[in-house]
Amino acid sequence: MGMRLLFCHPFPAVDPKIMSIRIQSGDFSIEEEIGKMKGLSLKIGGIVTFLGTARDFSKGQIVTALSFEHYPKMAEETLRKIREKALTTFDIAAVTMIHRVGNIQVGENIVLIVVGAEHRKAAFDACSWCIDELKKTVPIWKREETQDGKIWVHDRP
Amino acid sequence: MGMRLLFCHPFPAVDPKIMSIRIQSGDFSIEEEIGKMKGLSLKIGGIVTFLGTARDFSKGQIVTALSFEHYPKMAEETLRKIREKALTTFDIAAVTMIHRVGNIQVGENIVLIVVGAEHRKAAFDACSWCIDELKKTVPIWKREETQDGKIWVHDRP
Amino acid sequence: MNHVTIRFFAQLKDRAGADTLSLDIVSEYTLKQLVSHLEETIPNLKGVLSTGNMQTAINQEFVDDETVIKHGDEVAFLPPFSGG
Amino acid sequence: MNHVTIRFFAQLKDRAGADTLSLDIVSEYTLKQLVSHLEETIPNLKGVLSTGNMQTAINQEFVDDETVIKHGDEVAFLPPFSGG
Repeated sequence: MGMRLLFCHPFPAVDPKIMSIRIQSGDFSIEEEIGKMKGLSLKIGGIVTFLGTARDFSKGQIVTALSFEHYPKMAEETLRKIREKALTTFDIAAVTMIHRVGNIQVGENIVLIVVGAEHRKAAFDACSWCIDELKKTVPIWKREETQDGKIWVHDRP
Repeated sequence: MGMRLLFCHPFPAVDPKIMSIRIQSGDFSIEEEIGKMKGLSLKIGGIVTFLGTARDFSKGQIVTALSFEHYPKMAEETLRKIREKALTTFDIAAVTMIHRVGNIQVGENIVLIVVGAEHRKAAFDACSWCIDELKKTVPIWKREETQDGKIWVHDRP
Repeated sequence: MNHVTIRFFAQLKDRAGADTLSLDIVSEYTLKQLVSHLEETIPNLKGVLSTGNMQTAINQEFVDDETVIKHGDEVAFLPPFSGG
Repeated sequence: MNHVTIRFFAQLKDRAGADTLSLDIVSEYTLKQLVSHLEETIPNLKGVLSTGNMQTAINQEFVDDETVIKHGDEVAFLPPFSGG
Protein backbone atom coordinates (compact mmCIF):
# COMPACT_ATOMS: atom_id res chain seq x y z
CA MET A 1 0.00 0.00 0.00
CA GLY A 2 2.64 2.46 1.09
CA MET A 3 4.73 1.48 -1.92
CA ARG A 4 1.92 2.13 -4.38
CA LEU A 5 1.53 5.69 -3.16
CA LEU A 6 5.05 6.39 -4.33
CA PHE A 7 3.80 5.95 -7.88
CA CYS A 8 0.81 8.26 -7.52
CA HIS A 9 1.10 11.58 -9.36
CA PRO A 10 -2.19 13.46 -8.90
CA PHE A 11 -0.66 16.58 -10.55
CA PRO A 12 1.84 15.31 -13.08
CA ALA A 13 4.31 17.88 -14.36
CA VAL A 14 3.49 18.81 -17.96
CA ASP A 15 6.40 18.00 -20.21
CA PRO A 16 6.89 21.15 -22.32
CA LYS A 17 7.97 18.93 -25.23
CA ILE A 18 4.47 17.52 -25.61
CA MET A 19 2.74 20.90 -25.70
CA SER A 20 1.48 21.93 -29.09
CA ILE A 21 2.16 25.68 -28.62
CA ARG A 22 5.72 26.59 -27.70
CA ILE A 23 8.19 29.44 -27.77
CA GLN A 24 11.64 28.12 -27.02
CA SER A 25 15.30 28.94 -27.55
CA GLY A 26 16.38 25.44 -28.57
CA ASP A 27 15.75 23.70 -31.87
CA PHE A 28 12.79 21.40 -32.48
CA SER A 29 12.46 18.07 -34.27
CA ILE A 30 9.94 18.03 -37.13
CA GLU A 31 9.80 14.23 -37.10
CA GLU A 32 9.06 14.23 -33.37
CA GLU A 33 6.27 16.81 -33.69
CA ILE A 34 4.69 14.91 -36.58
CA GLY A 35 5.03 11.67 -34.63
CA LYS A 36 3.21 13.18 -31.64
CA MET A 37 0.43 14.41 -33.91
CA LYS A 38 0.04 11.02 -35.58
CA GLY A 39 -0.27 9.51 -32.11
CA LEU A 40 -3.33 11.70 -31.44
CA SER A 41 -5.60 10.17 -34.06
CA LEU A 42 -5.57 7.51 -36.74
CA LYS A 43 -8.16 9.60 -38.59
CA ILE A 44 -5.37 11.95 -39.73
CA GLY A 45 -4.53 11.15 -43.34
CA GLY A 46 -2.66 14.29 -44.35
CA ILE A 47 -0.14 16.41 -42.46
CA VAL A 48 1.04 19.72 -43.88
CA THR A 49 3.98 21.47 -42.29
CA PHE A 50 5.53 24.88 -42.78
CA LEU A 51 9.15 25.30 -41.70
CA GLY A 52 10.68 28.77 -41.69
CA THR A 53 14.47 28.82 -41.81
CA ALA A 54 17.09 31.56 -41.53
CA ARG A 55 18.12 32.78 -44.98
CA ASP A 56 21.51 34.31 -45.69
CA PHE A 57 20.17 37.50 -47.22
CA SER A 58 17.34 39.97 -46.71
CA LYS A 59 16.41 43.02 -48.78
CA GLY A 60 19.69 42.88 -50.68
CA GLN A 61 21.84 42.58 -47.56
CA ILE A 62 23.90 39.57 -46.52
CA VAL A 63 22.69 38.32 -43.16
CA THR A 64 25.22 36.58 -40.95
CA ALA A 65 22.97 35.78 -37.98
CA LEU A 66 19.53 36.43 -36.53
CA SER A 67 18.04 36.97 -33.15
CA PHE A 68 14.39 36.86 -32.08
CA GLU A 69 12.74 38.47 -29.08
CA HIS A 70 9.16 37.94 -27.87
CA TYR A 71 6.70 39.36 -25.36
CA PRO A 72 6.37 36.43 -22.96
CA LYS A 73 2.84 35.28 -22.12
CA MET A 74 1.25 37.52 -24.79
CA ALA A 75 3.12 35.73 -27.60
CA GLU A 76 2.14 32.27 -26.32
CA GLU A 77 -1.45 33.42 -25.72
CA THR A 78 -1.70 34.80 -29.26
CA LEU A 79 -0.37 31.55 -30.70
CA ARG A 80 -2.97 29.69 -28.65
CA LYS A 81 -5.74 31.91 -30.09
CA ILE A 82 -4.54 31.30 -33.65
CA ARG A 83 -4.56 27.55 -32.98
CA GLU A 84 -8.09 27.62 -31.53
CA LYS A 85 -9.38 29.75 -34.41
CA ALA A 86 -7.80 27.40 -36.96
CA LEU A 87 -9.34 24.33 -35.28
CA THR A 88 -12.83 25.87 -35.45
CA THR A 89 -12.48 27.51 -38.90
CA PHE A 90 -10.97 24.65 -40.89
CA ASP A 91 -11.89 20.95 -41.07
CA ILE A 92 -8.69 19.86 -39.35
CA ALA A 93 -7.81 17.61 -36.43
CA ALA A 94 -4.67 19.08 -34.88
CA VAL A 95 -2.32 22.10 -34.94
CA THR A 96 1.19 22.48 -33.52
CA MET A 97 3.01 25.84 -33.54
CA ILE A 98 6.58 26.35 -32.36
CA HIS A 99 8.70 29.52 -32.64
CA ARG A 100 12.30 29.84 -31.54
CA VAL A 101 13.71 32.93 -29.86
CA GLY A 102 17.26 34.05 -29.04
CA ASN A 103 20.20 33.71 -31.40
CA ILE A 104 19.74 31.74 -34.60
CA GLN A 105 22.40 30.95 -37.18
CA VAL A 106 21.89 31.06 -40.95
CA GLY A 107 20.31 27.81 -42.13
CA GLU A 108 18.77 27.01 -38.75
CA ASN A 109 15.08 26.45 -38.05
CA ILE A 110 12.99 29.41 -36.86
CA VAL A 111 9.34 28.42 -36.89
CA LEU A 112 7.30 25.25 -37.38
CA ILE A 113 3.58 24.87 -38.06
CA VAL A 114 2.15 21.36 -38.31
CA VAL A 115 -1.48 20.78 -39.29
CA GLY A 116 -3.13 17.36 -39.42
CA ALA A 117 -6.44 16.67 -41.13
CA GLU A 118 -8.49 13.88 -42.63
CA HIS A 119 -8.14 15.48 -46.04
CA ARG A 120 -5.27 17.51 -47.41
CA LYS A 121 -7.03 20.62 -48.77
CA ALA A 122 -8.07 21.80 -45.30
CA ALA A 123 -4.59 21.06 -43.94
CA PHE A 124 -2.93 23.21 -46.64
CA ASP A 125 -5.38 26.08 -46.13
CA ALA A 126 -5.08 26.02 -42.34
CA CYS A 127 -1.27 25.76 -42.32
CA SER A 128 -0.94 28.69 -44.71
CA TRP A 129 -3.45 30.72 -42.66
CA CYS A 130 -1.65 29.96 -39.37
CA ILE A 131 1.74 31.21 -40.56
CA ASP A 132 0.13 34.35 -42.05
CA GLU A 133 -1.63 35.06 -38.75
CA LEU A 134 1.52 34.34 -36.76
CA LYS A 135 3.46 36.92 -38.75
CA LYS A 136 0.70 39.51 -38.41
CA THR A 137 -0.38 39.10 -34.81
CA VAL A 138 2.23 37.42 -32.58
CA PRO A 139 4.50 39.81 -30.65
CA ILE A 140 7.85 38.48 -31.87
CA TRP A 141 10.62 40.62 -33.35
CA LYS A 142 13.54 39.73 -35.57
CA ARG A 143 16.95 41.38 -35.48
CA GLU A 144 19.30 40.74 -38.39
CA GLU A 145 23.08 40.99 -38.27
CA THR A 146 24.35 42.50 -41.51
CA GLN A 147 27.44 44.46 -42.49
CA ASP A 148 25.55 47.58 -41.32
CA GLY A 149 25.29 46.13 -37.81
CA LYS A 150 22.41 44.64 -35.89
CA ILE A 151 19.12 45.92 -37.23
CA TRP A 152 15.57 45.23 -36.05
CA VAL A 153 13.75 44.30 -39.22
CA HIS A 154 11.12 47.06 -39.21
CA ASP A 155 13.56 49.78 -38.16
CA ARG A 156 15.24 50.15 -41.56
CA PRO A 157 15.27 53.58 -43.12
CA MET B 1 50.14 7.52 -60.28
CA GLY B 2 48.79 3.97 -60.06
CA MET B 3 47.55 4.68 -56.57
CA ARG B 4 45.63 7.79 -57.65
CA LEU B 5 43.72 5.83 -60.25
CA LEU B 6 42.25 3.75 -57.45
CA PHE B 7 40.42 6.86 -56.26
CA CYS B 8 39.06 7.78 -59.67
CA HIS B 9 35.33 7.19 -60.10
CA PRO B 10 34.34 8.47 -63.54
CA PHE B 11 30.86 6.96 -63.06
CA PRO B 12 30.18 7.22 -59.34
CA ALA B 13 27.27 5.18 -58.02
CA VAL B 14 24.35 7.44 -57.18
CA ASP B 15 23.23 6.99 -53.60
CA PRO B 16 19.45 6.47 -53.88
CA LYS B 17 19.01 8.24 -50.53
CA ILE B 18 20.12 11.56 -51.98
CA MET B 19 17.83 11.42 -54.98
CA SER B 20 14.90 13.80 -54.83
CA ILE B 21 12.47 11.46 -56.66
CA ARG B 22 12.02 8.02 -55.15
CA ILE B 23 9.67 5.08 -55.02
CA GLN B 24 10.73 2.75 -52.25
CA SER B 25 9.35 0.07 -49.94
CA GLY B 26 11.02 1.34 -46.77
CA ASP B 27 10.07 4.36 -44.69
CA PHE B 28 11.63 7.80 -45.17
CA SER B 29 12.84 10.42 -42.71
CA ILE B 30 11.19 13.83 -43.10
CA GLU B 31 13.95 15.50 -41.08
CA GLU B 32 16.59 13.95 -43.32
CA GLU B 33 14.85 15.05 -46.54
CA ILE B 34 14.42 18.60 -45.22
CA GLY B 35 18.03 18.62 -44.09
CA LYS B 36 19.23 17.64 -47.57
CA MET B 37 17.09 20.37 -49.12
CA LYS B 38 18.42 23.02 -46.72
CA GLY B 39 21.91 21.93 -47.70
CA LEU B 40 21.18 22.82 -51.34
CA SER B 41 20.73 26.56 -50.84
CA LEU B 42 20.80 29.13 -48.07
CA LYS B 43 18.34 31.15 -50.14
CA ILE B 44 15.54 28.81 -49.04
CA GLY B 45 13.53 30.55 -46.33
CA GLY B 46 10.36 28.46 -46.33
CA ILE B 47 9.86 24.72 -46.66
CA VAL B 48 6.37 23.27 -47.04
CA THR B 49 5.86 19.53 -46.71
CA PHE B 50 2.91 17.27 -47.32
CA LEU B 51 2.94 13.91 -45.57
CA GLY B 52 0.27 11.35 -46.46
CA THR B 53 -0.28 8.69 -43.82
CA ALA B 54 -2.35 5.49 -43.68
CA ARG B 55 -5.72 6.17 -42.04
CA ASP B 56 -7.70 3.51 -40.23
CA PHE B 57 -10.89 3.95 -42.25
CA SER B 58 -11.98 4.67 -45.80
CA LYS B 59 -15.48 5.24 -47.16
CA GLY B 60 -17.08 3.98 -43.97
CA GLN B 61 -14.95 0.81 -43.76
CA ILE B 62 -12.33 0.03 -41.13
CA VAL B 63 -8.97 -0.43 -42.84
CA THR B 64 -6.50 -2.76 -41.15
CA ALA B 65 -3.62 -2.47 -43.62
CA LEU B 66 -2.69 -1.08 -47.03
CA SER B 67 -0.57 -2.12 -49.92
CA PHE B 68 0.67 -0.06 -52.87
CA GLU B 69 1.77 -1.24 -56.30
CA HIS B 70 3.40 0.87 -59.02
CA TYR B 71 4.40 0.63 -62.67
CA PRO B 72 8.19 0.76 -62.40
CA LYS B 73 9.99 3.32 -64.59
CA MET B 74 6.73 5.00 -65.67
CA ALA B 75 5.88 5.97 -62.08
CA GLU B 76 9.34 7.42 -61.43
CA GLU B 77 9.33 9.16 -64.81
CA THR B 78 5.94 10.75 -64.12
CA LEU B 79 7.13 11.96 -60.71
CA ARG B 80 10.17 13.46 -62.43
CA LYS B 81 7.92 15.31 -64.90
CA ILE B 82 5.77 16.70 -62.08
CA ARG B 83 8.90 17.91 -60.31
CA GLU B 84 10.25 19.60 -63.46
CA LYS B 85 6.90 21.24 -64.20
CA ALA B 86 6.65 22.51 -60.61
CA LEU B 87 10.17 23.96 -60.76
CA THR B 88 9.37 25.91 -63.93
CA THR B 89 5.78 26.91 -63.01
CA PHE B 90 6.29 28.13 -59.45
CA ASP B 91 8.90 30.43 -57.95
CA ILE B 92 10.51 27.65 -55.92
CA ALA B 93 14.03 26.34 -55.42
CA ALA B 94 13.68 22.59 -54.79
CA VAL B 95 11.21 19.69 -54.82
CA THR B 96 11.50 16.23 -53.27
CA MET B 97 8.87 13.53 -53.88
CA ILE B 98 8.90 10.10 -52.27
CA HIS B 99 6.21 7.41 -52.44
CA ARG B 100 6.30 4.09 -50.64
CA VAL B 101 5.08 0.83 -52.19
CA GLY B 102 4.43 -2.62 -50.74
CA ASN B 103 2.72 -3.29 -47.42
CA ILE B 104 1.98 -0.34 -45.16
CA GLN B 105 0.45 -0.48 -41.69
CA VAL B 106 -2.16 1.94 -40.37
CA GLY B 107 -0.46 5.10 -39.08
CA GLU B 108 2.62 4.65 -41.27
CA ASN B 109 3.93 7.15 -43.83
CA ILE B 110 2.87 6.73 -47.47
CA VAL B 111 3.98 9.78 -49.41
CA LEU B 112 6.15 12.84 -48.82
CA ILE B 113 6.38 16.04 -50.85
CA VAL B 114 8.90 18.69 -49.77
CA VAL B 115 9.06 22.07 -51.49
CA GLY B 116 11.60 24.76 -50.66
CA ALA B 117 11.32 28.38 -51.76
CA GLU B 118 12.52 31.85 -50.92
CA HIS B 119 8.97 32.82 -50.00
CA ARG B 120 6.25 30.68 -48.51
CA LYS B 121 3.30 31.40 -50.82
CA ALA B 122 4.95 29.70 -53.81
CA ALA B 123 6.01 26.77 -51.62
CA PHE B 124 2.43 26.18 -50.43
CA ASP B 125 1.00 26.45 -53.96
CA ALA B 126 3.62 24.14 -55.47
CA CYS B 127 3.39 21.52 -52.71
CA SER B 128 -0.39 21.38 -53.01
CA TRP B 129 -0.15 21.18 -56.82
CA CYS B 130 2.45 18.38 -56.69
CA ILE B 131 0.34 16.08 -54.51
CA ASP B 132 -2.75 16.75 -56.66
CA GLU B 133 -0.77 15.87 -59.80
CA LEU B 134 0.75 12.81 -58.16
CA LYS B 135 -2.69 11.46 -57.32
CA LYS B 136 -3.99 12.16 -60.83
CA THR B 137 -1.09 11.09 -63.02
CA VAL B 138 1.34 8.69 -61.33
CA PRO B 139 0.69 4.96 -61.99
CA ILE B 140 0.41 3.82 -58.37
CA TRP B 141 -2.46 1.75 -56.99
CA LYS B 142 -3.69 1.28 -53.45
CA ARG B 143 -5.20 -1.90 -52.06
CA GLU B 144 -7.02 -1.68 -48.74
CA GLU B 145 -7.56 -4.56 -46.33
CA THR B 146 -11.03 -4.30 -44.81
CA GLN B 147 -13.46 -6.81 -43.30
CA ASP B 148 -14.66 -7.42 -46.89
CA GLY B 149 -11.19 -8.58 -47.89
CA LYS B 150 -8.46 -6.95 -49.93
CA ILE B 151 -9.91 -4.39 -52.28
CA TRP B 152 -8.20 -2.21 -54.90
CA VAL B 153 -9.50 1.26 -54.16
CA HIS B 154 -11.17 1.95 -57.51
CA ASP B 155 -12.68 -1.53 -57.82
CA ARG B 156 -15.50 -1.01 -55.31
CA PRO B 157 -19.05 -1.62 -56.49
CA MET C 1 5.14 -11.90 -86.32
CA ASN C 2 4.90 -9.10 -83.73
CA HIS C 3 5.99 -10.00 -80.24
CA VAL C 4 4.42 -7.82 -77.53
CA THR C 5 4.43 -7.81 -73.76
CA ILE C 6 1.17 -7.04 -71.95
CA ARG C 7 1.23 -5.72 -68.39
CA PHE C 8 -1.68 -5.71 -65.97
CA PHE C 9 -1.83 -3.78 -62.70
CA ALA C 10 -3.96 -3.74 -59.55
CA GLN C 11 -7.46 -5.24 -60.08
CA LEU C 12 -6.58 -6.12 -63.70
CA LYS C 13 -3.74 -8.31 -62.51
CA ASP C 14 -6.14 -10.16 -60.19
CA ARG C 15 -8.70 -10.58 -62.99
CA ALA C 16 -6.19 -11.68 -65.62
CA GLY C 17 -4.48 -13.97 -63.13
CA ALA C 18 -1.10 -12.66 -64.30
CA ASP C 19 0.85 -9.44 -64.24
CA THR C 20 2.60 -10.06 -67.55
CA LEU C 21 1.57 -11.79 -70.78
CA SER C 22 3.81 -12.51 -73.75
CA LEU C 23 1.88 -12.43 -76.98
CA ASP C 24 2.72 -13.10 -80.62
CA ILE C 25 0.43 -11.22 -82.99
CA VAL C 26 0.27 -12.34 -86.63
CA SER C 27 -1.45 -9.31 -88.17
CA GLU C 28 -0.93 -5.62 -87.47
CA TYR C 29 -3.21 -4.73 -84.55
CA THR C 30 -4.36 -1.35 -83.36
CA LEU C 31 -4.71 -1.01 -79.60
CA LYS C 32 -8.48 -1.30 -80.03
CA GLN C 33 -8.09 -4.62 -81.83
CA LEU C 34 -5.67 -5.88 -79.18
CA VAL C 35 -8.22 -5.00 -76.48
CA SER C 36 -10.95 -6.99 -78.30
CA HIS C 37 -8.57 -9.91 -78.69
CA LEU C 38 -7.67 -9.90 -74.96
CA GLU C 39 -11.29 -9.51 -73.81
CA GLU C 40 -12.23 -12.55 -75.94
CA THR C 41 -9.27 -14.64 -74.83
CA ILE C 42 -9.53 -13.88 -71.10
CA PRO C 43 -13.20 -14.05 -70.03
CA ASN C 44 -12.48 -12.28 -66.71
CA LEU C 45 -11.41 -9.18 -68.60
CA LYS C 46 -14.59 -9.00 -70.70
CA GLY C 47 -15.87 -5.38 -70.76
CA VAL C 48 -13.13 -4.29 -68.38
CA LEU C 49 -10.26 -3.19 -70.63
CA SER C 50 -12.59 -1.24 -72.91
CA THR C 51 -14.19 0.90 -70.14
CA GLY C 52 -13.75 4.64 -70.34
CA ASN C 53 -11.73 5.05 -67.15
CA MET C 54 -8.98 2.64 -68.26
CA GLN C 55 -5.77 4.23 -69.59
CA THR C 56 -3.22 2.51 -71.75
CA ALA C 57 0.48 3.14 -72.14
CA ILE C 58 2.81 1.77 -74.78
CA ASN C 59 6.43 1.76 -73.68
CA GLN C 60 5.45 3.97 -70.71
CA GLU C 61 3.74 6.64 -72.82
CA PHE C 62 -0.02 7.14 -72.87
CA VAL C 63 -1.63 6.18 -76.20
CA ASP C 64 -5.11 6.14 -77.74
CA ASP C 65 -7.23 3.37 -79.29
CA GLU C 66 -5.97 3.81 -82.85
CA THR C 67 -2.29 3.41 -82.02
CA VAL C 68 -0.73 0.54 -83.97
CA ILE C 69 1.11 -2.06 -81.89
CA LYS C 70 4.67 -2.67 -83.05
CA HIS C 71 7.07 -5.54 -82.54
CA GLY C 72 8.69 -5.38 -79.09
CA ASP C 73 6.11 -3.01 -77.60
CA GLU C 74 5.20 -3.14 -73.92
CA VAL C 75 1.46 -2.48 -73.62
CA ALA C 76 0.31 -1.60 -70.10
CA PHE C 77 -3.32 -1.42 -68.99
CA LEU C 78 -3.66 1.10 -66.17
CA PRO C 79 -6.78 1.24 -63.98
CA PRO C 80 -7.53 4.61 -62.32
CA PHE C 81 -4.59 5.61 -60.11
CA SER C 82 -4.93 5.71 -56.35
CA GLY C 83 -1.51 6.71 -55.09
CA GLY C 84 -0.82 9.38 -52.49
CA MET D 1 -0.72 57.27 -6.92
CA ASN D 2 -0.90 54.81 -9.85
CA HIS D 3 2.03 52.49 -10.19
CA VAL D 4 2.51 51.19 -13.76
CA THR D 5 5.12 49.07 -15.51
CA ILE D 6 6.18 50.07 -19.03
CA ARG D 7 7.69 47.49 -21.37
CA PHE D 8 9.68 48.21 -24.50
CA PHE D 9 10.56 45.69 -27.19
CA ALA D 10 12.95 45.45 -30.15
CA GLN D 11 14.04 48.86 -31.46
CA LEU D 12 12.10 50.64 -28.69
CA LYS D 13 14.15 48.86 -26.06
CA ASP D 14 17.35 50.06 -27.77
CA ARG D 15 16.00 53.62 -28.00
CA ALA D 16 14.69 53.74 -24.45
CA GLY D 17 17.85 52.13 -23.16
CA ALA D 18 15.74 49.81 -21.01
CA ASP D 19 13.23 47.01 -21.50
CA THR D 20 11.21 47.87 -18.40
CA LEU D 21 10.34 51.13 -16.66
CA SER D 22 8.54 51.47 -13.32
CA LEU D 23 6.48 54.65 -13.18
CA ASP D 24 4.34 56.37 -10.57
CA ILE D 25 1.66 58.54 -12.11
CA VAL D 26 -0.03 61.15 -9.92
CA SER D 27 -3.07 61.95 -12.06
CA GLU D 28 -5.30 59.63 -14.08
CA TYR D 29 -3.64 59.26 -17.51
CA THR D 30 -5.13 58.00 -20.73
CA LEU D 31 -2.73 55.99 -22.89
CA LYS D 32 -2.38 59.07 -25.14
CA GLN D 33 -1.28 61.19 -22.18
CA LEU D 34 1.15 58.49 -21.03
CA VAL D 35 2.68 58.45 -24.53
CA SER D 36 3.16 62.26 -24.47
CA HIS D 37 4.72 62.00 -21.02
CA LEU D 38 7.16 59.28 -22.12
CA GLU D 39 8.09 61.06 -25.35
CA GLU D 40 8.92 64.21 -23.34
CA THR D 41 10.83 62.34 -20.64
CA ILE D 42 12.90 60.13 -22.97
CA PRO D 43 14.18 62.24 -25.92
CA ASN D 44 15.11 59.11 -27.93
CA LEU D 45 11.45 58.11 -28.05
CA LYS D 46 10.24 61.50 -29.37
CA GLY D 47 7.79 60.92 -32.23
CA VAL D 48 8.32 57.16 -32.06
CA LEU D 49 5.66 55.89 -29.65
CA SER D 50 2.95 58.00 -31.31
CA THR D 51 3.52 56.72 -34.86
CA GLY D 52 0.65 54.93 -36.55
CA ASN D 53 2.34 51.54 -36.86
CA MET D 54 2.96 51.20 -33.11
CA GLN D 55 0.56 48.98 -31.17
CA THR D 56 0.01 49.10 -27.45
CA ALA D 57 -1.14 46.40 -25.07
CA ILE D 58 -2.24 46.78 -21.47
CA ASN D 59 -1.91 43.57 -19.49
CA GLN D 60 -1.33 41.70 -22.77
CA GLU D 61 -4.49 42.96 -24.46
CA PHE D 62 -4.45 45.47 -27.32
CA VAL D 63 -5.87 48.88 -26.33
CA ASP D 64 -6.51 52.23 -28.01
CA ASP D 65 -5.37 55.78 -27.23
CA GLU D 66 -8.26 56.68 -24.96
CA THR D 67 -7.84 53.76 -22.56
CA VAL D 68 -7.30 54.93 -19.00
CA ILE D 69 -4.22 53.55 -17.24
CA LYS D 70 -4.98 51.91 -13.91
CA HIS D 71 -2.85 51.11 -10.87
CA GLY D 72 -0.81 47.96 -11.43
CA ASP D 73 -1.16 47.98 -15.23
CA GLU D 74 1.57 46.65 -17.50
CA VAL D 75 1.75 48.88 -20.58
CA ALA D 76 3.68 47.38 -23.49
CA PHE D 77 4.72 49.26 -26.63
CA LEU D 78 4.90 46.89 -29.55
CA PRO D 79 6.67 47.82 -32.81
CA PRO D 80 5.48 46.04 -35.97
CA PHE D 81 5.94 42.29 -35.51
CA SER D 82 8.52 40.37 -37.53
CA GLY D 83 8.28 36.80 -36.32
CA GLY D 84 8.04 33.75 -38.55
